[in-house]
Amino acid sequence: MINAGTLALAALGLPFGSFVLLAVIPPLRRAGRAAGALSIAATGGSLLASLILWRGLPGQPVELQWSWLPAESGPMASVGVLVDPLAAKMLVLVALVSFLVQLYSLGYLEQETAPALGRYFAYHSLFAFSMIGLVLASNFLQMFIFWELVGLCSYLLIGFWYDKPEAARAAVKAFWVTKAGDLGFIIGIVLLWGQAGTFNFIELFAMASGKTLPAAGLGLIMFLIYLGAVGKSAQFPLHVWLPDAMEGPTPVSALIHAATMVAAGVYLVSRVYPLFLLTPDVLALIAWVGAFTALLAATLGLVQADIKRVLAYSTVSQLGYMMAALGAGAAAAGFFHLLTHGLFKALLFLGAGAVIHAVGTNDIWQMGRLGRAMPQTAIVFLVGTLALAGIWPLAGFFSKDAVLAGVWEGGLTVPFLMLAVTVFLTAFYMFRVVFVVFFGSGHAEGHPHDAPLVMTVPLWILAILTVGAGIRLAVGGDEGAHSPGWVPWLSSALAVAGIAGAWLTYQRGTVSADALVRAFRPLYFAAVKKFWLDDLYGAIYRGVFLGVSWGVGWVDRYLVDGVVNLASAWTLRWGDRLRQIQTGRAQDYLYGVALGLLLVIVWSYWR
Amino acid sequence: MTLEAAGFWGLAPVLLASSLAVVLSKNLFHSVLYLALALVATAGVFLLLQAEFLAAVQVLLYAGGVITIVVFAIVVTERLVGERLAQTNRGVINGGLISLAVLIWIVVFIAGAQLPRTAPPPPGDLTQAIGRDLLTRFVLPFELLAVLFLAGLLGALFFARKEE
Amino acid sequence: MGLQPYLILAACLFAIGLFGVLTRRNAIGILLGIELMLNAVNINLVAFARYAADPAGLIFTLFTISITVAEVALGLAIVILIFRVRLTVEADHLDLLKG
Amino acid sequence: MGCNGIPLLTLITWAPFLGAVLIMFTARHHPLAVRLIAAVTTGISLVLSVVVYLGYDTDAAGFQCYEKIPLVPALGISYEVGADGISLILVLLTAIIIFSGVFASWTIQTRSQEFYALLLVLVTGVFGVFVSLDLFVFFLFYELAVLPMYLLIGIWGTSAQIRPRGIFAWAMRETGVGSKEYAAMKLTLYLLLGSAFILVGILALYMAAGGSSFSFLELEGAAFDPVLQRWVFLLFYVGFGVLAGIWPLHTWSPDGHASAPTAVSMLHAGVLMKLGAYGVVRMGMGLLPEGTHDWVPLVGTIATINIVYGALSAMAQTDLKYVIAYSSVSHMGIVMLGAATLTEAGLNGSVFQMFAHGIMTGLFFALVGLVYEKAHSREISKMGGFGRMMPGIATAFTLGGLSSLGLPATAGFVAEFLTFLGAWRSAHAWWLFPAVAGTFLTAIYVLRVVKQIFWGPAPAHGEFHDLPDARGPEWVALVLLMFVIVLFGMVPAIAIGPIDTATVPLLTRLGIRP
Repeated sequence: MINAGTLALAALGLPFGSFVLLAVIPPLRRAGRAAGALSIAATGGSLLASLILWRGLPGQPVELQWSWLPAESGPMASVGVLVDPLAAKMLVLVALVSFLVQLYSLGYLEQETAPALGRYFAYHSLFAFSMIGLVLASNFLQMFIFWELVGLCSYLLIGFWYDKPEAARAAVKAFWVTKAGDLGFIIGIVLLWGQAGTFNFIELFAMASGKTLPAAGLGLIMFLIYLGAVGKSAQFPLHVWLPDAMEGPTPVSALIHAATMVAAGVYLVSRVYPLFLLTPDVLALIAWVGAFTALLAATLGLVQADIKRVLAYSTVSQLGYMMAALGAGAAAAGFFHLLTHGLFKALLFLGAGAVIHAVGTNDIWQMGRLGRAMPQTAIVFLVGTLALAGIWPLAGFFSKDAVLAGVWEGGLTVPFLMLAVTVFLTAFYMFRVVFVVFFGSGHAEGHPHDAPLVMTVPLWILAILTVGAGIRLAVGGDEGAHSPGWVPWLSSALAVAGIAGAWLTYQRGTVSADALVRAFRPLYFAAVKKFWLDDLYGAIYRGVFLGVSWGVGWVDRYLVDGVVNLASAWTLRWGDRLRQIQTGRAQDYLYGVALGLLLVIVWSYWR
Repeated sequence: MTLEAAGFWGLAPVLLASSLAVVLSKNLFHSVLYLALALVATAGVFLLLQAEFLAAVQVLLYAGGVITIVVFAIVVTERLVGERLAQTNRGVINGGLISLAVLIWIVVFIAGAQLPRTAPPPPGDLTQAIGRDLLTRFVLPFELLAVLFLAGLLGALFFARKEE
Repeated sequence: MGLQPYLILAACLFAIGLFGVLTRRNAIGILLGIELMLNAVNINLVAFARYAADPAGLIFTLFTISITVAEVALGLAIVILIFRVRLTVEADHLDLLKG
Repeated sequence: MGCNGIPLLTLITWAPFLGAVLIMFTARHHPLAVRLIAAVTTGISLVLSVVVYLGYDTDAAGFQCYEKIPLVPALGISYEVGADGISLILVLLTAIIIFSGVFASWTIQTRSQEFYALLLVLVTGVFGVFVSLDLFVFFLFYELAVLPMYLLIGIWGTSAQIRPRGIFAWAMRETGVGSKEYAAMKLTLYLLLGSAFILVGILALYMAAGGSSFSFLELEGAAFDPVLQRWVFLLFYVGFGVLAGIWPLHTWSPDGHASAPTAVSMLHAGVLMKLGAYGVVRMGMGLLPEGTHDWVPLVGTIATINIVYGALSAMAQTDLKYVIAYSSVSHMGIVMLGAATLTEAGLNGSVFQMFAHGIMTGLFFALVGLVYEKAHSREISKMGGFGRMMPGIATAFTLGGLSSLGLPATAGFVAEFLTFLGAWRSAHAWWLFPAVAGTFLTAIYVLRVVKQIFWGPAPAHGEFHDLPDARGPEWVALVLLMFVIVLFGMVPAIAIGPIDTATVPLLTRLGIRP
């Protein structure tokens, strides 16, 4: 039996090795598919290591530490790995989805040139390393390091097609918005260090349970740390970057912007949950913001025509669920939803990718009747959609149920209602997509057909896992969330109602979509305008940042430096004038001598 | 009135008048002649002060040497320019005021100073004393003077040489 | 008879010389003014020597006279040289040092 | 000791000078020989710096590789050198930057012989400043490092277009703002003004200590009057601060760095500005504990202004070199802030930032030089889509930018994070917030520039097509600098270990228990 720490290090080290090789050996990188093979092999190794680790998890958390920032009195900060059940489960999810997505990418990006493909897989290796490092982080500082690195990968991969202005803009926007949240995160870490003197999770948890952690200001600190999660996990009001991030290649959206990186915020809150438990006010805020985000994003998802954007808003919405559960005190439920969502959302994105790959557009109105042309894709997509809608016995049903139950039991009635409405909306907008794309009356250009094997295999694996996990839960009972008996019935009813609504509207045409739009005109208009949040941020960016910087630049160039230039110009000018008294005539100088003599005499008298 | 006083009051007006003529005369040549007169008058003052040797030197070097050189210079320049050198003043009021101010301040200074009213008896033969001191106490400046003259000589040669 | 009249006489001579230097247009005229000023100095030196009964003043005068002669000779040489080059001895036109 | 009696520090310092002499006397009309001599002599310095760095005994700490040769015993002047943790890392920085600078300016055409000779003389001055333990010799080296700059910028520089506007427009026209002569003159005047302050400070300490020795080690032992300390610290702060680019005395830096040729910008922003910060830490804080306590509130507050103001100014620039130059102003704020916190973390962060910023700004200026050389433009808004044509340069630029905005796993993050920790633990906790805000502003302007220049489609007009990527010798510079950024970002302990042995005694002398 290999030791757990070694396995964790192997899971971490393999993608890193792959990245280093790809980074420093340009010929290997430029080989394209060979680079992909290396990266996939490394990630596969990680997956294997994490599976072994997960199955044979020791009872106690395993922690390995190395000094990273030395100081006079022992290391100020360390790096290391911390393996416990939470980390192990997340690790498996990350490694699994990374592996499948990389495999899928080989098919999806076959049109790319070899150097571009090599670059793509180098980024992917870096991402796998960073995300695994984030999951295994044993302290806040390390968490932050990998937190930023996954942000970097996200930036690089959104901007993978950097020629496209939209992609470039989206990449930068994603970086800025998440960075804004990270400001809170890093300030929170620094403040926490100021209070507790350590970054280490285990030490902090011990202090929290031993009540030795100074309570003063802890609320603020935890709020600041939560801000990091708001940015990364696309919570209101920093969710605006995620839909734009869909400019990246679809596998990237599946991996980073659905299954793993965006869930990092949820993981962060789960990871340091003992600390959040000390600050109930912050938890309540998390729940409210989460529920509101879920509802808001669901309404936005209703009006999108881009299949990836629908999925993106649905991701935001589901992240809201997870956060709401965490905030309501049901940490296990939130994390459970994270895991199941990671599976079926990756499935949905990869399915959408297969569709896009086949028809060459993102617009659902240019698709239709694809169910017949691409039966495999239609089936797996439907599985994912049902899971997302929360239909028994798929995985999503159980986790969503646990979240709703947790929020209800947390006594948060209003957030519960918001989430319940969201269940209906989720089913509605997802099936809107399903009906329009796979069964609708429109029809796509060309002759779409199912994707090649390298793409369908990952789809089937994810679909089987989604179904399998659900069935196992249905048979073996779920992980302890004992909800009031009526919650599953309510959520199922709402989901079915949503599906029925979508069927009536988009399949049968019984209810006119235009009539719905008219009925909810103000809401529709606001949703189309994304509730003016992007405009607001745009205005802040242009007005505040660019405006102030323009002002400061002006002040610097024309005032601060202006004073210097003024002094210099005056010196020149007065020097020029003073020059004039040098007439060059000896007699004038003699006048000076005589006057000087007189002055000396005068001075000698009055001294 | 002693002989000295009589000599002084006789020489002083001559000296001042001729000096004024030097600086005011329109004719440069006349100026030079007035300067010669002033220098001779100065030699007279030296005599009153019982410095016979210096009076002699004054007459020989100045009135003889300097005046000759200046006259030469004038003649040479006039030949070059081909006309008489006119000699005018400018800024008379400014110059006058400054000069007057300097004069007044010096006079006020002198008036306020404690000065001997009578001269001590002359200490023997002054000319002999000059000769002795020149080659004992002041031998170094004396030699330096020779160096200075040499430098002056070289300078004059440099100026006088033909343009290449 | 005291020292004062001699000094005042010298002061007057000095002022007159200064006036000449300040106001003359012709470089030779300026030189003449300088001669007058030096002469005034000589009178002072001799007078002090007489009243202090020290021959040092006389020797200084001797030096002054010698140096003056050399100076006049060189000064005039320069004047003539300038004249050759610029065809003028008007002091107003000699302003190469103008800033 | 790491030196085993071999005068390594002297060799490091004077090897470039020897190179300059060789270049002037043997390499006339042999451009390749000029470059090879420069590369070899700076390479010697680099190798020896690494040797000294690795050989430094962190247990013994203190000044090592000590050498002392009396020069003017009557006045107590001697050639006295030694290196502790702070000087070591800066010597290493200087060696790395000049070595890459030699390669980055490989293609220079005009009077390359004189250019390289001056560059090497200047570097001798920089090395000398970092290793001198005699204040008089320190000052001589300091001047040696400052003065060649005037010629290097005035002769080999480039002028920028700056429109005279605003209420002082006539003054800008009168002084010729934007021309390289203006930049060279401004830089020199500012720095000489600063060194006048420093000279007065040094002489004041020398006299107050009895006028018998200029040795740093002996002055360190002297107890100066608190009032004297207060004034001399101010002299040192202003004098060295000019070179460190403290607000509002920073305006020489954008103009100077923008006008200077590539290697000079690299060296100046990368190393010479650190000279100022080093002076404040070594001379000001090292010799004047009470003066330090009197003035740190001001030092730190001005540093926060530097950070935010520099970043905002950088955002407003349209000329690429000015962006980088203002980013230096902003980052030097982190250096000064870290020092002003008077905490172990902050001071370590400050010294680390000197190193980290030196490397990344060196990389930046090398890249800007390459871009300018190929595209003949520095106007950001005109460029676009260069990533397709010069992927290597784009990668390096992005890495430099990421380090600049404090991305973890680059050297910039370690420095900034340590400074944040120090700021929060200092007597003025609020310093943390402008410092963190500065990193966000940096993210905005850096990524904006990266996006504009390297991303997006190429401009429609065909001015920039088929621009080549970096070549041969240029890669040496880029790869070396990138490697150092990542290495020190991932394993900061290799730098923090030695630095800590110097900062902790410094803090102890200041009466602070780390």
